[in-house]
Parts: sequence; C-alpha cells; structure tokens
Amino acid sequence: MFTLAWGIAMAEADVALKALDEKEMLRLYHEMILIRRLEEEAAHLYQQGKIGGFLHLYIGQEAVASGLLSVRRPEDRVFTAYRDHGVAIASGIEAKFVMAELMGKATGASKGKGGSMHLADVDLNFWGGYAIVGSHMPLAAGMAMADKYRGDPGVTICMFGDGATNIGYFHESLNLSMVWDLPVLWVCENNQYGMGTSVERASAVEEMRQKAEGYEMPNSRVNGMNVLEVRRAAEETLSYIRENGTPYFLEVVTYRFQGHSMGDPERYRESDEVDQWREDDPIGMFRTHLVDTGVFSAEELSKEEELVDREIEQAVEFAESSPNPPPEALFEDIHAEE
Amino acid sequence: MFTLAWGIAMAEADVALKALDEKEMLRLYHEMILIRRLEEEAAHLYQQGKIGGFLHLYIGQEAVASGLLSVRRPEDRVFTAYRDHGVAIASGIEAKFVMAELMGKATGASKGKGGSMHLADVDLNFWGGYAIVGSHMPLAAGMAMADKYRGDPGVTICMFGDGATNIGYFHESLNLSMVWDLPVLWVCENNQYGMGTSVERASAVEEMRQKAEGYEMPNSRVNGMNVLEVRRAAEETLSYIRENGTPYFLEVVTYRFQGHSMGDPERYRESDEVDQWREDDPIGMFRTHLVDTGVFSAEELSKEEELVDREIEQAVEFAESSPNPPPEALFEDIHAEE
Amino acid sequence: MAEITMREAISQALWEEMERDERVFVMGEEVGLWGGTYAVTRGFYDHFGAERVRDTPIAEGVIVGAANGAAMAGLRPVAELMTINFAFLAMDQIVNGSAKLRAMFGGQFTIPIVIRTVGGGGRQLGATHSQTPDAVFAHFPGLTVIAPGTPYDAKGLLKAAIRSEDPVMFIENATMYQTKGEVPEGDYVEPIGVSKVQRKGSDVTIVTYSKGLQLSLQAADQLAADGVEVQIIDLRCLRPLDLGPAIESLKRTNRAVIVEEGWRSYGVGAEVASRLYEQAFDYLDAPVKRVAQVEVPLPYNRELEQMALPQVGDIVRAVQEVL
Amino acid sequence: MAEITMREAISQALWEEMERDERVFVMGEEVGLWGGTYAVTRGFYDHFGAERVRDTPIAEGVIVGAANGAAMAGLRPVAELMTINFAFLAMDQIVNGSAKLRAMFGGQFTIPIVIRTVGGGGRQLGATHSQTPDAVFAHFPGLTVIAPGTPYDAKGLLKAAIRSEDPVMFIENATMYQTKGEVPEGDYVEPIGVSKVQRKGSDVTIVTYSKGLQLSLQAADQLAADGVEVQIIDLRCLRPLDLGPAIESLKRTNRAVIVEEGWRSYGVGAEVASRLYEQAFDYLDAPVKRVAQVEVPLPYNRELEQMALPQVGDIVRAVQEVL
Ligand SMILES: Cc1ncc(C[n+]2csc(CCOP(=O)(O)OP(=O)(O)O)c2C)c(N)n1
Ligand SMILES: Cc1ncc(C[n+]2csc(CCOP(=O)(O)OP(=O)(O)O)c2C)c(N)n1
Ligand SMILES: [Mg+2]
Ligand SMILES: [Mg+2]
Repeated sequence: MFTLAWGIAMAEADVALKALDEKEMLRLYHEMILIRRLEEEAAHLYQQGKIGGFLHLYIGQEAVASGLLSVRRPEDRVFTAYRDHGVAIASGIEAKFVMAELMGKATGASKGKGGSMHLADVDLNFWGGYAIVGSHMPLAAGMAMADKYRGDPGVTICMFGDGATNIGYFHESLNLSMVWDLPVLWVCENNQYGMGTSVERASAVEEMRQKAEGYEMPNSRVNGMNVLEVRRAAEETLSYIRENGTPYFLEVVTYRFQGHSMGDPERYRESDEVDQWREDDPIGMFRTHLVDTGVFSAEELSKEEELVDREIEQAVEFAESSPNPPPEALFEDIHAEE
Repeated sequence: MFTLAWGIAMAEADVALKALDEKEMLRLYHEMILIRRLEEEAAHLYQQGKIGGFLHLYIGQEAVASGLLSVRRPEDRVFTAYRDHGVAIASGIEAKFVMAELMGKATGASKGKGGSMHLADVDLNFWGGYAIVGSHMPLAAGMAMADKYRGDPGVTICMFGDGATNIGYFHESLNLSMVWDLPVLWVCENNQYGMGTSVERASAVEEMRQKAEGYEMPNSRVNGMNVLEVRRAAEETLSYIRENGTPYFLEVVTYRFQGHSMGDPERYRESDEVDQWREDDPIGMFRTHLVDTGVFSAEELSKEEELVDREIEQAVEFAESSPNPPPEALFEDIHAEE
Repeated sequence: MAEITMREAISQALWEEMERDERVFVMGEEVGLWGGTYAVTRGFYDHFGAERVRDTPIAEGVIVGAANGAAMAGLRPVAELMTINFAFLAMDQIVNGSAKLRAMFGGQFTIPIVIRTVGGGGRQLGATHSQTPDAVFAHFPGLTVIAPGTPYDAKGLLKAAIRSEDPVMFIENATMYQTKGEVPEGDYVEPIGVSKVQRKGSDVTIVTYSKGLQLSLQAADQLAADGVEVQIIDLRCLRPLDLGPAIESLKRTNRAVIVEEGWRSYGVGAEVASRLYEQAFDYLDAPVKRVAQVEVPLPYNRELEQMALPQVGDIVRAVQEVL
Repeated sequence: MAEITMREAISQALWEEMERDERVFVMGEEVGLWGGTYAVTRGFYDHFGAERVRDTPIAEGVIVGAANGAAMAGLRPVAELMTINFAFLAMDQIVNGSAKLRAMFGGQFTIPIVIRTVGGGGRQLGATHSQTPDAVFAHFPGLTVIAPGTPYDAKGLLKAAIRSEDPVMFIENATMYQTKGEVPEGDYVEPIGVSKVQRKGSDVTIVTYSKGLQLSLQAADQLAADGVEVQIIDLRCLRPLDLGPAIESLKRTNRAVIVEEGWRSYGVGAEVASRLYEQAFDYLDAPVKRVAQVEVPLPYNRELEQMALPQVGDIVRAVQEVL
C-alpha cells in the first residue's frame, strides 16, 4: 500500500504561499469548500432520488482540481473523466449549473443530457467529463494539435485516474503528444484505486509518473492533498509547456474519501486506511494552515463557509425550480445540420 | 536515422559460437538460406499471379527468427505478425507447407484459408502470423497465462515490429504480463520502419527497449543482423524468464531489404540507406564468418545451398500439384460444433 | 422449482461450471475483490481464489485478447466486459479475433471463450453508457450471440456457452438482474440457437428477446385483458438465429410485431422482419411492426430517456395496429 | 465531362477542399510520405506539407480520437483509417465519440470530422482484412455513413462530408479505385442522405450501394439482353437512409432485389427490406430478395473467396427469381 511521505510538504509550500495574495487564498478556500458542500448535497439528493445515474464524488481530491486550475489561463483547455464535479467548479462553472445538470434540468451545464458524468462548459474552455475510461485522452491530444496548427496559445490540461493509465488510449495519446510535440499537461490523479482495484493490482509500476519514462516525457509527482503544492507544480509545469511546446506528465497523489460511486460496498479497502488519509484532508489542512499562519482567522473562514452554504442552497433552488428539457429536446443537438 | 554500431558484435559473439557444434551451425545456415530462397521464389510466383493477397518479405531479417528460435524448447510457444515466413520456417514448418499455403492450397499450413500472413502450425507450437498490428500480443499474454494456470512449463515468445509498439495492445499486454507475472519473451523486431514511417516519425523514443522501462520490465537490445548474437540473447533471456517466471523485453535491431510488401514504391527511404544495411546481410556475414573461422569451407556451404535449392524446387512442386480446397471447405473449420 | 433472480441464475451457472471444470475461470474488471459490479460473482473470489477469479486492469482489449489466447491454449475463460459499451474497446479482439481465428488458420484450434457483458438503457447513465447494440455483434459470422430473457434460460444457456467449443458473446441486460423466474437447482443445459415460445396465443406473434421479452410479457397481460392473445417467441440467441417457431406461429396469427430494446435501424428487428417475409410472405396479412429504441444517443434526463426507450404501451399499440 | 477513376475523384475532392479551406487537413497511417496506401493522397505531402498531411503512428484509437478533438476545436480533420477492418480498433472513438459527444453535452460543440476508410473483399487478404461491415457503423445514431458507388458521387459526397458540421464515416471499396466515371472538373457538392436512380427500368427494382452498384450495373446489362429492365437505386448513404426513390420505383415494378457486398444477416439489406415492406407492403408482389456475402470469415483461397462474395450472376438469378 502507498504510504504518505509528505511530512514537509506544507512547510515547503510556504515559499509559494508567500507570493499569493490573500484574495486568491480565500478564493481557493472558498472553491474547495464549495466543491465539498456541493457534493455532500448531491449525495443527499441522490438518496432522495432527485439525481439519477452514477454519482462519483470527488471528496478528498478537491485540492487537485483547485490547485491545478487556479493557474490556468482562459486559453488553456481542460478535460477530465466522469469524476468531474470538482473540475467543473474549478473550471468556473457556477454551482447552480452543475446542480441543474445533476438533476437533469434544461438549465444544466449540458442541458440535462449529460448528467453527473458529463458536465462541460465549452465557453469556459472546460471540455467535459468523459465516462469511457481514457477516451478523452486522444481528444485532448487532438485539441492541443488544433491549437498548435492554428498557432493559438494555450495548453490542454488533461486529467485522468491511475486506473486509466493501463488502457491503450493512454499509451497512444502520450506517444502521439511526444511525436507531434503537443502542448498537453497530462495530469494523473493517483487516488490509489480504480474502482476496487488498487494501483499495485492493476499497474506494473506504483508511481504513475514512471510510465512517462517510456516516452522520455518529463515528469514529476506531487502531493495532491496540499492545494498550494499542486498549484506550484501546475505553475511550473504549465510554464515548462508554454516555453517548450511539448508535453509534461504530472502525477498528483491523492485519495478519494468516499466510495467509487454511490453504493460502493468498499470491500477492497480497510477503513483504517481511509481514516489515515482523512487526517490529511486537503480542506482541513489548508484551513489549519491559513489560520496558523495568520492569513485568516477561523471566524473569517467560517464566514466564507456560510457564503458557500448559501450558494449551495441557491444552486439547489435553481435546479429544483428549473424545467425539465421539453420532449422535443430528445431530437435536438444531435446533428448540427438537421 | 538510426545508425549501425555493431562493429564488434560478430567478434564478441565468438564466445557463444565456440560452444555451438558444427551441426547446429550448418542447420542455422541452412535455415536462413532456406528462408531467403523461399521468399525469393515466392516473390517470383507472386509476380506470376500464383500467390495472391499481400506478401511481406522477411529478407534481411532472417537472423532474427533463426537465432531466436534456435534455442526455444518444444513447449515454448511462438507468435508473430504477418511478416511470418521466416518465423514459420524457424518454428519448424516445412517449406512445402508454407509454399502450399502461399498458393492457397488445401495442403497448406492453414489449409489455404490463411495465406501468407496467416501461417501457423499449432502442433509445432507456432500459433501463427497475425495481420492486425499488435492484435497477437494479448493472445500471447493469454497463452502464457494458461501455461502458468496449469503449471505447465514453457515461455511464450511474441514477436512484433517497431511500428506495433505504438498501438494500445502493446501497452495493455506488456502491463498485464508484469502485473500477472507471465512468462513471455516480448521480442521487438526493430527494422526501422512501419510501412513507410520511420521509427522517429512514429515513436516518442528511438530505442524500443526504452518503452519497457515504463513497466519496470527488464530489457535489452541486440544486433539482429548477427544470428549468433541473437541466439545468445535468446538463450539468456529465455533462461531469465524460466527462472523468474516473469516477462522480458528484447529489442532486436534489424532491417528489411525489400519493400514493406510487394509493390511498395519505397518513397520513404534512400537506396543508399538500404545499400548500407545490405553490407550487413545476416546471411552473407554468417557465411563469411563460418568460412573465415574455418568452421566450413566455401564449398561445403555451397553444397548446402544446393540442398536448399532442391528443397525449394520440391516445395514449389508440392504446392503446384496440391489441390485447391474443395468448395465445401468454405463452411468448414469455422465452428468446432456444427 | 425455486424462484430466483436473473442475477442468481447467472451466478449459479458460473459457480457450478467452475466447480465442474477446472479449466473454467473468470476474468475482468472488478470480478474478484469487488464481487462484480452487478454482484454476479459475489463470493467467488473467496471460494475459488485469485487465480480463477482474476481482476484485471482497465484494458478491454487485453481482457478479451488474453482470454482468446487462454482459450486457444485449452482453458475456458469467461471474460467479463463490465458493460457492452466498453465492448467497443475490445471490438477488434471480438470480431477479428474470437470470431475469425479458428477459420483463418484452417481449424487448427478452437476458441472456447465466453464474453459475458451487460447492455441496456434506462438507468440515466448517458449516451455512452446506455447502449443495446446487440445486432452489431450478431452481424459477424464465427461468433455465437446469446441474450437470454429469463433466469431459466440465462442459467441453462450460460452453461451451454461455457461448454461450447466455440466463442460466445453472452449479453445480459442491466435492468433485468432482479427479474425473477423459476430455475431448477442443479445442472441443466439449454440448446444454443433454438428459440422458444414463452407465451401462447393465436392473434399476433411477437418476436423478441432479452429485455424485450419482459416488456412483451407485460404487454401480453394488458392485451389479454382486452381479449387479444399474443404468442411470444423468445429468440434467446441472435446468432445462430432460429425463426422456426416464429414462422410456425405466424402461420396461425398472420401478424407479427418485433420487440427489441436497441435502436431500430440496422437492428435485430430488421433481420427478423426480413426473414419472416422471406420465409412466410404468403402468411403475412399486414406489414411486420418493429418496436425499438428511438434513434438518438440516450439522454441523461429521465423523462427524455424513457421517451426514447420502447415501453409496454408501445408494444400494446403496435399489436393493436397490426390486428 | 472527363472520365476519371474513383481514386482520382476522391483525391480531387480532398485536394480541392484543402485548397478551399485551411482548416481541412488529413491524418492517418501512410497518408503523407507514402502518398496513401491506395495512392489517394499521392502528391499531397509535397504540396500541402507535413502539418496538413499528417502521418500518424499505428494507433487507430488516437487517430480517430485526436481527429475528434481537433474537430471539436474547430478544425476539419479527414482522418483516414487504412482499412475498415482497423476501424474496429477505433470503434469506441467512432460510436461513443464522434457519434455521441455533441448530443451528450447538449450541443455545445460540433464534430465536423470525416473518417475516410476502405472496405471490401476479393483481394485474398484473409478473414481479418476483407470485411464490408458497413451496416455495423450505420446502426449508430449521430453518425452519418456515406458509401459512394461512382466517381461522380464520391467526389460530390466527399466534399459534402468535409463541409458538413456533423461527423461522417466515408466508406470506400478497395476494388473500386480503378472504376471510371464522368466527373466534372471543378467544384460541386452532392446532397447527403439522398439516394439516386442510377439506371432506369420498369421490371424489377434493385436497391444497392457502393460495390453492389457496380455489380448491379453489370447484371442489368446482362438482364437487358434478355429483355428484363431493372431500375437501380443507389443508396449512397446508409445513415440517414433515403428510400423515397426505391419506393417510387417499387410502385411500378412491384419487385425488389437488394444487393450488398457485406454479410447477409443484420446487414444493410435487412434494414432496406424491412422498410420497403413497412412503406410499400401493398405494392410488393413477391418477397424482396437479398444478394449478399455468404456468412463466413472470408478465406484466402481465391476460388473459395469468390464463392463467398456476391457475383453478377447471383444478381441476375435473384432478379429472375422475383420476376
Ligand atoms: C473503458 C471503460 N472500462 C471500464 C469502465 C468502468 N469504470 C468506470 S470508472 C472505473 C475506474 C477508473 O479508475 P481511475 O482511472 O483510477 O479513476 P477514479 O475512479 O479513481 O477517479 C472503471 C473501471 C469504464 N467507464 N470505461
Ligand atoms: C491495426 C492495424 N493498423 C494498420 C495496419 C496496416 N499495416 C500493416 S503492416 C503495418 C506496419 C507495421 O510495422 P511494424 O510493426 O514495424 O512491422 P514491419 O512491417 O516492419 O515488420 C501497417 C501500418 C494493420 N495491419 N493493422
Ligand atoms: Mg483512481
Ligand atoms: Mg518495422
């Protein structure tokens, strides 16, 4: 089993921290809390039958999306898999549009056609969550190629799980990105499991970044429970890509606190393990850090949490009161030319 | 472009050479000549319209199949791609059954149903040539798994091209072989091109063995123009696998002297390059070596070549005089249960 | 006979075959420790061990491919593809591999693989996770395609599939695992490629399979209340396709409705209808009706999704229309 | 009008579209330096350069996948799959990707990809390299499937495909590249989803497409010598499928034969026949005949292979039988 070795991480990250202004700190904190609360609420609504399909929670991994996307530019494109609520929020989709999509409403990010696994907002350059494992990796390569073809700036940020690294798409996409010198940041969220299969039961190597070696792709590994470290890694790797126009492989080590999706019996891991990781709760750690270093007081942060609570309430209200797509929507948006 | 760096190879291989008896030397020489002549004859018959479909010649690569399979045991299984004449012969299929298959005859290795790309003789543990690039790699993993499952000995030797290393199957198969500890010898015949695409235009790395690093799979690279070196590498790697029960990746550097298949315009490479490689003709080099070191005289080898000529004549005769499959064969051998 | 669920029936078949024959093993994503995402192999891992209940990486190509290889080597793999939507990632190994390799090498070996997979819509999983593309697999000679509609047939046919020397694709429907039916406890085998009368009636012939059978049985009850008696033929197997009982029935009813969950165009109903016309043209008093899925990528929204899927009411209407 | 080959017609369409629109580019195995394994893109690499004529690694999944991505980003990729047999390796990207992503995300983007590929048997390439599985792709809503039967249509329809905002699978036949026909020199576009009368006659309606059209035209000549005049309808497009002209024709001929190169069961003919019955039941005097491939993995041996493929003689016989 993978064990934590990030003892010094938060301290180290102080350097980066210093450079951040307070406003950005608060924004980051707000966003992570927003993701967490949104999902807690979604789990609740799922149990009530107001959300259908699969619901894959991101709880425990919030620092990855928030840290990573906090430094992306508008021209940077974002792709992820079906565990996409956090990435959607961190890409800038408002909570209410996420919530409406979860409830299948016409006002949802994907007009109620996609659901939890298929959020997107192309205007925000968030190109969506994809439920076929690994299938978005070729898409990401193609988008980066398009940008390069037209001489447009922008890096394509493509997130995927540890489990996805074992599928053919991973290999074909990474190779192509090197052969064609594509500006892609490949981000592996290693949360230790693909459904119930731990990394060592599915992968020849335990560090996902090692796979990049097979392509001579520069790579590194970072603590995904620390939003500031993720942010710094994102900054560094994105500027590497902007300078060189070639891909980079970033492994972010993290953990999902909940089951794979709703109703997972979790027979494949011990609750001890989960508890141990929960001690490194990315939100809790960040909160403590902000308070300890005196950037914000506990009260200030609690106030922020209340703002989030209201945002969630409003999101639910918006979603609940939004209409279902009309029957004719069944035939819409399939073809561009009818 | 990849350049030769095998200056000392033949001399080094002397050590292995000493240990070989003369009979085996002659057998190796005979076999390589047989492969070469068989293909020269096949090219001829193809031009006459007596062979149809695609015909991928192995000329230039004979030392790979012959060296590699000279040390395999009967329980070792063999898989390769569509460039399979040499592998078929080195697996023990008689020239006449190969020739009959090329002519689509009922007496052919695959009863005339497979053709050049799909030779096999399961009784010899040669499981065939496969025309979908990379598609045999999962099969090889599965066979090795079956042997392990039953506690049978035997290594599965799976040969594939440099071009095949870029397809998803490669990745999925190599990974699985490590995760499940499968006794597979993965052999990449790097002949510098996949059709008209040179290695550096298709692959992130120039040494195929580097890809094994992504799986922490032990690997090495050997000169494929030198039959003795290939043989030694096969010996070493096969015994490694027999001892450890885990896979090994062997890259064999070689070159095809002819086009990808019949009728290739070869616009993608300079004739200079071909000529340069031809100087390292694996058969010519081996002949010179055998004569120079006094193992055999030029006359003895010429006599052997005449034996091969007769064998080829007889193979053609056998094939020409063999019947086509009967019409009812169209419906045979599809299902085991009718 | 005990009433058990489809899930239990399939699970029993697998379990009994694994007990019977050491060469039988299962492999796939989450079949082991997790116990199968549809709980079909729950308890197998503990009982049979990790060698015979093999969790795999997420890599459908090598799941089917390695199972093909193991089958060629004489084992009897049951390779599970978590859903049929992921079978497209193994399409080459299924249609170019399992279906063709025996023939292509002149019959030198057999490929006794079973590819177990699960299709079906209606669970709000969105366009890429809700397909019923059974017809697509049935198009390929060399492959046997089974899609049972009752627990009884699921058990008997899965056993037959595992014992067959030939490659079989065994397609379940995700919304039917709770469907109950009478199933004998011990060993029995149903014949492959033989369709079956699942309800008798003389007014209209319904030809269907899998989920379509369950919907048709419900429609039949409603129709019976109105005095319309339908005869329901369950194909059970899409390749080879047996239309004998359907044509028998047509000769009496002279009217047919085909019910399938998948999309209409180039679907199962097209082949069945064509053969009915070819073989019973003179007995048909009205064009055959096809009840099938509306041709759209299935949306997440529940109402829209249900609109697209064939419903009991659609079948009732179709039967009334051909009368 | 000049008589040119199918190869030239397709090549012209590609060339002209690339000249017309900078967003159009081709990618695939051997499309560049080699000039295309069927020489369709010969000369393109030198003229348009490596950025717009992109040789790829052998990796069909990422060929279609990257093209999907580029299309979503606003380019107009023409992704070439060297043969349709390899399309199974890209099946997920085609049917779960190209076909569905626009709908699944509520229409936020378009996917103006063209997947050019080549099917067809009869060249002794063995079971895995000789398929004509067009029906399989036509099953999926969201995808447009075009398979032209003449150089004229090939050029006009490929241009339409490239200009379409929607994903198109464009299927050629490897034995037809030398087929000649009249083709205007400059720009013209044929409508997608509109079938076409390719020969007039009042005795029997033949519905066909692609290679089937060429075979049917030959059969028609033979039949005409015996005084039988067939009307030939070329579908040109399998999805959307236009049977208007076929039904028009049926109303006069009352007899139909469907000709396709692929396997019979679950093939194109099944869908066409079903619709003809559904829409013109009262006009049909005899069951529709399907001429198609014998259902076996195609063998290498030339005689056996030809036995399995539909021949001109089979069409003649089928027409005589429905008369
Ligand atoms: C091609 C494919 N195979 C299988 C599945 C079923 N499946 C959904 S999520 C998942 C696990 C993915 O694990 P990982 O990539 O680590 O992502 P995580 O869930 O941990 O975020 C599997 C196997 C799928 N959606 N697609
Ligand atoms: C999946 C697939 N894609 C494309 C092809 C067409 N094709 C046949 S051989 C070949 C090149 C293979 O190159 P390599 O693996 O290096 O083998 P070599 O021909 O050099 O022996 C290609 C692209 C194929 N047969 N299968
Ligand atoms: Mg994971
Ligand atoms: Mg090569």
